[in-house]
Amino acid sequence: MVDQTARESRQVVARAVAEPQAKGEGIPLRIVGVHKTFADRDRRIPALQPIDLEVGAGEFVCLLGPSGCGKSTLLSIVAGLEPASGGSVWAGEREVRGTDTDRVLLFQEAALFPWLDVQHNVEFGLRQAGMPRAERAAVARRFIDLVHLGGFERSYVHQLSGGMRQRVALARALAINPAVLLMDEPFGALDALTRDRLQAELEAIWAATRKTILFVTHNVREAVALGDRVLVFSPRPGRIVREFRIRLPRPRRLEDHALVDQAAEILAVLHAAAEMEGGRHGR
Amino acid sequence: MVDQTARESRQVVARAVAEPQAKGEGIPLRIVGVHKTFADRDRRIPALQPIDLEVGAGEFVCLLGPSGCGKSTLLSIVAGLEPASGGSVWAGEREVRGTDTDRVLLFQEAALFPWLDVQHNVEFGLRQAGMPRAERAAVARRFIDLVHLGGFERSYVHQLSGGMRQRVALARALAINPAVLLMDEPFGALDALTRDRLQAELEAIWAATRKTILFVTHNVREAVALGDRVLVFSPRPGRIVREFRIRLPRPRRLEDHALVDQAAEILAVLHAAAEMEGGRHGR
Amino acid sequence: GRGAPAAPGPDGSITLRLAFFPNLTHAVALVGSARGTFQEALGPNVTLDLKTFNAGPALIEALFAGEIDIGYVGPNPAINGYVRSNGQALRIIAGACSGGASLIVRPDAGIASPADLAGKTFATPQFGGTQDVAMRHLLRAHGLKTADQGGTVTVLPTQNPEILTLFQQGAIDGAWVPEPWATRLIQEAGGKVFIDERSQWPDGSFVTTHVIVSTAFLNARPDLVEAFLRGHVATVRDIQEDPEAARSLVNQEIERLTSVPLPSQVLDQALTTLAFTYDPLASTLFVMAGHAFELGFLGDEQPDLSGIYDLGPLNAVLAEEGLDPIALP
Amino acid sequence: MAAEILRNRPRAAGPSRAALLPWVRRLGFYLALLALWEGVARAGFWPPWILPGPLTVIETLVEGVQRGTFVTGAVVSLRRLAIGYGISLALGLVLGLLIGRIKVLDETLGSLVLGLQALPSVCWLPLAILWFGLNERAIIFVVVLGALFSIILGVQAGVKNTPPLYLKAARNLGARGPAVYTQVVLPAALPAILSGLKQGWSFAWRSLMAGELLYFTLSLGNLLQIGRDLNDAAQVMAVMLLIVIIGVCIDQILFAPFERRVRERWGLA
Amino acid sequence: MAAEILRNRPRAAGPSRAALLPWVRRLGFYLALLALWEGVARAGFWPPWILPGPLTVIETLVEGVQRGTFVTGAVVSLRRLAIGYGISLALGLVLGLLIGRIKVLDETLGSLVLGLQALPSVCWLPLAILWFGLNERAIIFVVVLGALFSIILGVQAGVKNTPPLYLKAARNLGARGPAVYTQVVLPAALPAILSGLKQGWSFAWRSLMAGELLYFTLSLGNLLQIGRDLNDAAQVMAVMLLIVIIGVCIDQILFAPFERRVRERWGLA
Ligand SMILES: Nc1ncnc2c1ncn2[C@@H]1O[C@H](COP(=O)(O)OP(=O)(O)OP(=O)(O)O)[C@@H](O)[C@H]1O
Ligand SMILES: Nc1ncnc2c1ncn2[C@@H]1O[C@H](COP(=O)(O)OP(=O)(O)OP(=O)(O)O)[C@@H](O)[C@H]1O
Ligand SMILES: [Mg+2]
Ligand SMILES: [Mg+2]
Repeated sequence: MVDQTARESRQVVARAVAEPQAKGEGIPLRIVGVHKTFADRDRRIPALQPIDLEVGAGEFVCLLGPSGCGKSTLLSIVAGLEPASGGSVWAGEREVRGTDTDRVLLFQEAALFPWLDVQHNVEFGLRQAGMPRAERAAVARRFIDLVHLGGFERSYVHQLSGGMRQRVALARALAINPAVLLMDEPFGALDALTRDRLQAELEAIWAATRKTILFVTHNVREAVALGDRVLVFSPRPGRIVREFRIRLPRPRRLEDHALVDQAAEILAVLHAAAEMEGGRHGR
Repeated sequence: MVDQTARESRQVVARAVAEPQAKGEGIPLRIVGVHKTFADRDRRIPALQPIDLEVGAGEFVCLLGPSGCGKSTLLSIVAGLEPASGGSVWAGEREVRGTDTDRVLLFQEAALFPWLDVQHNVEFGLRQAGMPRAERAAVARRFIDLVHLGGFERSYVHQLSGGMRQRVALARALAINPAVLLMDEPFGALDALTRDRLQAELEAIWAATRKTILFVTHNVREAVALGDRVLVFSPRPGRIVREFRIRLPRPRRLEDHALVDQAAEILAVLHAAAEMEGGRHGR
Repeated sequence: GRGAPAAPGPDGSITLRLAFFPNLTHAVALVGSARGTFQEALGPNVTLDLKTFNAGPALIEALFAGEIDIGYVGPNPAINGYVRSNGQALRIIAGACSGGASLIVRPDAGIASPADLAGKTFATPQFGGTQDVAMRHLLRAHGLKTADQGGTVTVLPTQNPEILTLFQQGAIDGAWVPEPWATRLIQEAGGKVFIDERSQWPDGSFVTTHVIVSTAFLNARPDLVEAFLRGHVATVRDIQEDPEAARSLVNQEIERLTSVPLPSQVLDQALTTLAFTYDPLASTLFVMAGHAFELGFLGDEQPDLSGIYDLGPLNAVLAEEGLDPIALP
Repeated sequence: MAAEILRNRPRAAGPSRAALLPWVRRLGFYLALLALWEGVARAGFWPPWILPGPLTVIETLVEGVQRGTFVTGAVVSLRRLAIGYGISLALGLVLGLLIGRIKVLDETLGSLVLGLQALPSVCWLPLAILWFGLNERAIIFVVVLGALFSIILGVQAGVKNTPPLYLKAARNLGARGPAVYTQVVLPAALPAILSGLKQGWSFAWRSLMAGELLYFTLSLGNLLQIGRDLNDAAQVMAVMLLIVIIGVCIDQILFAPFERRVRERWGLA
Repeated sequence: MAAEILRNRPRAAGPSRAALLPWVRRLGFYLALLALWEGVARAGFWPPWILPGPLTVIETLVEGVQRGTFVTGAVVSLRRLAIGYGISLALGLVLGLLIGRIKVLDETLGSLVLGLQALPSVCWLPLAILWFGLNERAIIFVVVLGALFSIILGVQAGVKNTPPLYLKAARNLGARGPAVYTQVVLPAALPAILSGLKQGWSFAWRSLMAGELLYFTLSLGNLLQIGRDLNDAAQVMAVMLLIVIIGVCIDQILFAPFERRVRERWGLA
């Protein structure tokens, strides 16, 4: 059934990414000694220990880690939205000094604009890029269809369910077709079926455009199903404790035994890391 | 490992619910022909088809359904936060006409108060109930520890990660010890380990107090692991298409073959329902 | 053309900006402009631009800013304008009105003689204004002290409309006010005249309104100033000759400008206390300034007002008309 | 899926009963207020020349309207108000945005705003004459200075209170330069800004009443002043009534529907 | 876990360099403004009696302070302002909350607010005398009526713009009656309300200046009026300067830190 879904959706994708897209093709990411400590009036909260990471152009890397370990923080830093406390991030040839539409972050909390309806939320990035009105309306519609929200173009954010908001955010980020997608639990609020379908769409888009993708999830099997590599983080302050290269052939099926076993192994590492760190800090 | 975690956490729970708690024990829920249509200036969006549902006192019922099918809407109606377009809800002997602390909704979007720190967010409900300052501080601390957020009592909402916010909301709802817990994807933003632990805590609390729980989730195995019954909703406008009584013995293990099989069966129904409805509406 | 008189236009035309208030004591300005006497005197090349104001300080302000050439104004603002600008901004060139201020008391306040003023409360329209000074001078002359000096009499500078309300309410025992307020206190609040200010001055005349000119304009176009004064003197004489015609014209103008006419009984009564004259009554101005200074209103040094008058143009006009010239004291 | 979103909800022909109800309540309220006022006035605690009843006041108002003075005055005043408010709006939005977003401006200019806003409008009269002379522009200048700081304050506060998430999202999606202001900061702050605009509107009115005393022309400010000068309570109150009526109308016509629409979009209703 | 949240961040002894920088900028800005003013004044476009330079004005201010009149006047005025503003604050918060939350009140009372707020303060003078006579209370009444509607408007807007989710959450957690207002509506609207309070503060000042003309006592309003009556530009500007200085100080001492704290908590900074 999943396969069927995947096939179906690949057609939608084919339409969605049909135009020739010079940009949108992946670029390599290099993260060198990036660490982060939040400071307020009277305390310092270390969120990330120094992270070193190289992501190849067109690579799909999944991040796993306990709640509050700094995954979102890392994505924000790579997106150029949050300054690191130290270290540097390189996207392609250039050092990251701020945001750029070649790197787009899909926020954990949808972050839709409440003053715009679904259609205009999705169009927002296209409008910034200077795309003509008619064209961006068409592109937006394609991506709204892609996330199964046809018919809700005129709805405002407060009229959508949690999962629908997440899908609008997904459409908004995909529409601008960036070289690097930084996705923070993009499917967290979706039911299994929609999730499967959108995973398939994402894989198809990725296969077609070879984007570089950093993908945060709490679903270990999702990570294994999608990623070329899976990185496991320690509890806060996060650091990369293990790295798994997933060599399973694509398309992957969530029910595959090899995939389930791989997921189980990673889960064990995740648990072990958490226990260890928990112990270290006296829990 | 899960068992070990569950055992550990049961101790925390034992402390958390040690006080004699006259209230907090489950009451039955009766939902009779509840339906909902949202109307704005120029359209009507049917969100729920008439729902009939009886939930026994102390029963743990999980709701599964596609994104946007009306699960949150139903919970809101049961909580008394949103009026139904028709039908009635009965909690215990009384008809639901508004909110009451015997029914507490755990919102899909945390809904923490940004002007209060974690400690005071968790204390909020207790304060409304007139609990003395010292006592409520103690209760709040217990529940903050329960969700593994010790040390973050003085943090404000914007200083927390997505998963941490969800856990604060959980602590806040559990602290007031209601008879009915209406939980809307409470563990959606949590990593596997934390999720396992909190599932165990929740089961322990439920076992100790026999609360009535309505639990929305997109994780089919979670539903099977926790529920006495699992209800499957059709796509919007939602109706209950199938009902599964889960007779697996407790404590249940997510890796149990019986559980996995049961989950697979439910998933299939979920997919079938979605496909069918999708077809019906011309998708 | 700010800060300087308007320059002549290409066709040699020039604008004279004349300011006054739409009220009784400015009757000369109202009549002179309404009848066209001013325009006639100035000739066809001069456009007369009329500006109406509510209060003297605002008029002086506009004159300072170079927006006014000639204005009708009371003695206090004129003195202030002169002193503030170190004698540079303006000159008084003629008189316009005399009289028209009284101390009105409530009949039940038991005020029969100046000694009865002790322990009472009186209102005046403006702290340090003409009536305020007169009130305080009166008290001082009778050995009474105000509350702020440790005495028993309260002098309460308040705005005219409030004075009427307070008087009606019985919250004050009396008020030293100009016309038409004095008349309204009598007619609408049952007050009676305790002192008509005319009684305080020799000949019963004291300056209420006079004509000022901005020094810059006077220096630039003395001819126009003289021409204007020709119209002014003619208007004063018209009013003196036919007060009845002037009376209705004045009220008509007030109604035209403010949309509300004065009630005729107020008008009639008020006019009996006023006199219109081109004599600036210079000596009374100096006496007033002296009183104000004694009461501490004009600063630490006695201001030098010796140059405030320039009666050259007026006397030239009077000579033309065969009238007696006016000398400064 | 789209098919179910029914767009054929029957629209009542003409305003529905439910939509009329607020107006009925409002009318009742205003009538009750007038009755109360008439009652107090008739009770005779105060003589009628001090506290005229609403009938007298309305009569004066009607008379004034018939004679045309109130109409002319209102038209003149509203014209000045519209121009002055329009200018403050444009300036205030720009300055408010800049001060709200640029730290150095906030620390310097921004720190002055509350001080300047406290100055009564009469303070600006001398400057107005100096810079513009005795004319419309001077009065409008006073109106602008009366409302400007208030609008700046409102916009600035709205901008500062905007959740930073929206800005991050916008930057992330490629918004740069002026687009950030017009397409994100402004609409995000709009609900809050609207209240600042209403405050500015009131300041504009009050400043206009002061500014119109600069010199004498037929206008509401001068009608009010004449009423005061003549101690004509009925005229004063008639002008007050007119101002209140205009205020209520502007609120109902201009601000309220706009606010309602914004709130509906945001789901704040 | 808690152990890592280090609380021992070294606190600089005394204000740090970074904390001083805004003050340096501010000082520089004000000095530049004064220099500009002095430059314009000296350039001689206008005679000094209409546009005195800052040196003259400051001299007047210092003299006034030395003679004590400015100090006494400021104290008297600030006292009235504090009382009047305090009363409007209390009333405005309550009324604003109620109007913001209760539909019927909004439709009736609420619809009047913008109309009443537009009325200049002088309109209230007759009523003030009628009700209170010539005394402090009358002046304070004028201040209250000047600021009240503005505060109501601010609070009401803040309340209406509060995301309904917070209210739902509060009701859901058992908040009832006044607790909903004091513990949820008010704090949730606080960032927006603060800007309304600042607007109210300015209205209070301006109304005070009008109210103090009710009768003569030594006060800033009368010092300003005397300055105007005497065409003493230096005195007028000295009083204006004093008002601006007080305004800036109040903003920096009262409002700014409060706002900063609120924004910090909410993560708006
Ligand atoms: N603005 C902030 N101020 C202070 N601390 C912060 C701030 N933002 C994040 N943190 C802290 O940094 C840590 C990492 O947060 P982050 O959001 O990156 O976690 P995460 O890995 O994304 O967690 P989750 O899976 O729950 O989303 C958390 O412990 C949080 O408390
Ligand atoms: N305030 C509203 N106005 C209009 N439509 C609404 C409103 N709230 C919800 N809806 C619609 O009702 C439907 C059901 O929403 P609901 O939030 O109950 O879905 P859900 O089952 O919880 O979905 P999810 O799993 O994505 O959270 C959605 O299609 C949504 O568009
Ligand atoms: Mg996160
Ligand atoms: Mg939901």
